[in-house]
Amino acid sequence: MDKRIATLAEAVADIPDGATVMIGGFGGSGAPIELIHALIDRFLATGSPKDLTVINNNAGNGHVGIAALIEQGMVRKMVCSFPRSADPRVFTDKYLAGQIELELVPQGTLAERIRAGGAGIPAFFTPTSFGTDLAKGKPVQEFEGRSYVMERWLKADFTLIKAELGDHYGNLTYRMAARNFSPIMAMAGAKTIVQVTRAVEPGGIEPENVITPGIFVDAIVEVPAPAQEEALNRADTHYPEVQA
Amino acid sequence: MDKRIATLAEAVADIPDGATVMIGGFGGSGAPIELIHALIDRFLATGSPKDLTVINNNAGNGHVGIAALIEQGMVRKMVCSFPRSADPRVFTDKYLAGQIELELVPQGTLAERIRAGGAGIPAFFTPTSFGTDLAKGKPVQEFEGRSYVMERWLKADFTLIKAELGDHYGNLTYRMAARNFSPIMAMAGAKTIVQVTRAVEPGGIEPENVITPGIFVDAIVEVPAPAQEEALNRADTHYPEVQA
Amino acid sequence: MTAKLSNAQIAWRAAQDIADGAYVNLGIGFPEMVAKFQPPGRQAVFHTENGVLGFGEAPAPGTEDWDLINAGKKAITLKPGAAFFHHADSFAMVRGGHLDVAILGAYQVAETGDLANWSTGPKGVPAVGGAMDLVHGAKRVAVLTDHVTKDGKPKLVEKCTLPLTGVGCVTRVYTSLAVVDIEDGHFVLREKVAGLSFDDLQAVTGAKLHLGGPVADIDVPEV
Amino acid sequence: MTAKLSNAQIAWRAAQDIADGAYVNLGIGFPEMVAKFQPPGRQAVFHTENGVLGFGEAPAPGTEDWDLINAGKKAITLKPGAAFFHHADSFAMVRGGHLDVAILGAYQVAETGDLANWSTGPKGVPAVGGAMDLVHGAKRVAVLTDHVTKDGKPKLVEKCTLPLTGVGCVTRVYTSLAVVDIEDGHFVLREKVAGLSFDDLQAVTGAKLHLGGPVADIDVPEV
Repeated sequence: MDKRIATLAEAVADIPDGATVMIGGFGGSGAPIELIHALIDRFLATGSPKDLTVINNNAGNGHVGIAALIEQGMVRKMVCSFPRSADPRVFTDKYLAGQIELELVPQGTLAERIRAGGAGIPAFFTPTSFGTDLAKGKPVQEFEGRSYVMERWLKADFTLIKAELGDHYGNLTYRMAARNFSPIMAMAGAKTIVQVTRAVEPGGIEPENVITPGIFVDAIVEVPAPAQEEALNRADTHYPEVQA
Repeated sequence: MDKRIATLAEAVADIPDGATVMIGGFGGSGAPIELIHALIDRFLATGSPKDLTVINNNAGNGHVGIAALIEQGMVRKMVCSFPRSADPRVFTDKYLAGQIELELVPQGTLAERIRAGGAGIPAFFTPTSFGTDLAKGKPVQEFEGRSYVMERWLKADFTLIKAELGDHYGNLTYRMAARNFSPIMAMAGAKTIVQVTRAVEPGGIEPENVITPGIFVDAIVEVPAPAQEEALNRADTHYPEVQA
Repeated sequence: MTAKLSNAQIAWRAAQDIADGAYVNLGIGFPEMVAKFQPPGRQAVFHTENGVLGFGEAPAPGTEDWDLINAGKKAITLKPGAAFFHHADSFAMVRGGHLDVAILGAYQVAETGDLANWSTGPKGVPAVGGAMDLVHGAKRVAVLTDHVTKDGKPKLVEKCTLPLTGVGCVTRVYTSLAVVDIEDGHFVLREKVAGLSFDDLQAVTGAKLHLGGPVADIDVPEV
Repeated sequence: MTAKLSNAQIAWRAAQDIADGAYVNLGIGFPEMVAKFQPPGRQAVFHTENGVLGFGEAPAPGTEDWDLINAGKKAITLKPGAAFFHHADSFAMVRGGHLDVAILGAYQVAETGDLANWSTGPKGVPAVGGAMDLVHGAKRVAVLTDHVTKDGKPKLVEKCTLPLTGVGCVTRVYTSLAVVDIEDGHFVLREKVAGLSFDDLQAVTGAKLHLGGPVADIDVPEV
């Protein structure tokens, strides 16, 4: 019943080539930088995992985190709502060169599809995107005279997220707006791996203040003082560090 | 921006005949007894509201709360998952006499329909009830070889719930398992009225610990030391009190 | 005729199949007893539909807090590491396949895995609760039941005659006489009470019992 | 030709229509300025898609906390009574009709209320964000925009030629020259900048402007 794992390397050791991976965070807020970099370390050492499908609101910034994952050529496809950003060059270049696929999903539909995946709802109807290019080929149905688009659930083989507190059972809290997609991605991943800034004993989180109950979590690894993507990018950090 | 209302009577003054009303609580845990009794007081004084459709997991216990509402003849129809209980005589008698309608909904489907109502999802698919009497007449669709039933959202004209803390903007917390249906009912009610055990200033609830954000709440009324339905029933309380 | 297992003994037997750390929902009534019989060294996490994960024993009489109850409306206590959540999240756990085991009561179980446990017919007030969600959500759905009805009729049948709770959902049945798996539309006998012959067991079972290997005696203590 | 309103003045004008206590989502970029121009005595509650309700001004440079940002990834601060929530809850607020107003930018708005604001065509990397949800959720969807494109083409049109964000969703347009409502498939002129004639305004508008009563001069201070 103790879901703690000692090292980042062990935490990401089971993710295979071709896996679908949800990664928490909105821009840099909530991005599990250390877990992503552990995945890159494994790839550099072993050549795996590659051909990943990555689900995140964005497509990375600068040269760390998801951008670094893309830069290494580990990602076959991105599923996101907003692949444009201040410095999205890594994704943009690969996309325009036809080296990476993109499934563009409206942000609320992305969130609801992920929640549906976690909640056992294979499909639902939303007004979002009706009449637009993003609804092309999707079933449409009218309810009470209004038209809705049918959307399917999204699930992942693995979910990687960052949380603030995590107890041994995997109960989690999040820091401020770093919460964003992480609670629903925790639900939708067959295996959910969490880097927590502080591991606490069971009982260390008030039962009423638990945001993600441990049933949605498979592994936690403590990473005190995690890097903040925005800060890394303002310092023009590259991962892995470029050798001079 | 101050959603506080001084009295229970004012809080429930606008609920008209024929309204659909969601009422929080699972059994006695979370039942907004004082709001319900304020509604009964209004009915006894004015003859309104009546012909209500009430949505709750159960159909009342003993002779207080929802059971008392039914006993007064104010309820035309119950939507619930479990109208049987330790002392459901009030509902049972009226139901068997054909004096009240029942829409029976599996508990998880009830919860998801309510959440869908609050989230702008007019319909969704669930495996629940497939192949059973409760799926009769409902559309069925196959996804990846498994059959699912299409269910519709549930909304209410009014939602009545009990919360623990409530600030002036309507941000809420709940006490233990009294949370149950209340957060999703708050989302699905066109007007959500909350009895809070303690009203606090904005800032009195940690932003990370808010369970129901104020956007889902229209009115709060402070009811310190609220009655607990289970305790009332153990004391064989009747509402309104039977005159000797 | 051989002695049948008591309800507590059936619950004890079912408890032996629950792994350490499993997330478990126990149906209202007799299945609730399973929690008492967890083997030493194993700790399951119990889920209740009304929004609690990680609850423990009933509180001492007089110390109940009626905001802290289970789906059967009985007072409970919390263990360290418990969590509260709302009903939609609770059934996301159920429907989304996050529970390892649901253990329910039954009126009838069919060899196809169909379960009938919510309605004995059109009379009275119907009530379904969370059973229809549980049977489609948990990774493993097991049933605890007497092997026959009070008037001696089989509860393990070819086809349920009572209204269904779910289609093809049950994978194992713990009865007062046997442990039976459901595989590919067949009842497969795994264990039976000591001294009961296969033929005598088949005689009180409403569908063919198949053999899928050696049949053990159910090894259950007095509880 | 009469002076047109600055972006800040358009935002100022839009801010006057926001009621005290309204729940408001402001699109990334120029619409964000609306928050600065709330009339005295009124306090709206601002929502951002990434899970914050009740945020305030940007923090002083150097004091940013990058876990506390808005949908445009800019650092924000909290007001008392703020709340955090996850993305599915955030878009439940949006899609479920709980926002009073969404104020967005536009490439084109059609007289039918259609909006195009996410894609200028097939080249480059497409990005949609939360706009397609916002246009179908908020009780009132308003647009802030220059009246014409940089090269002088109308942005208020009979039919959008760019990819749509939503169909029939916009109800009011605040431009650099006018305030225009959309009613029953028509642009209805409500206000225009002082000194600009109806005909001159019509000449830079890509669809017929209707009159639904007296047309006021837009009364906007220097801001």
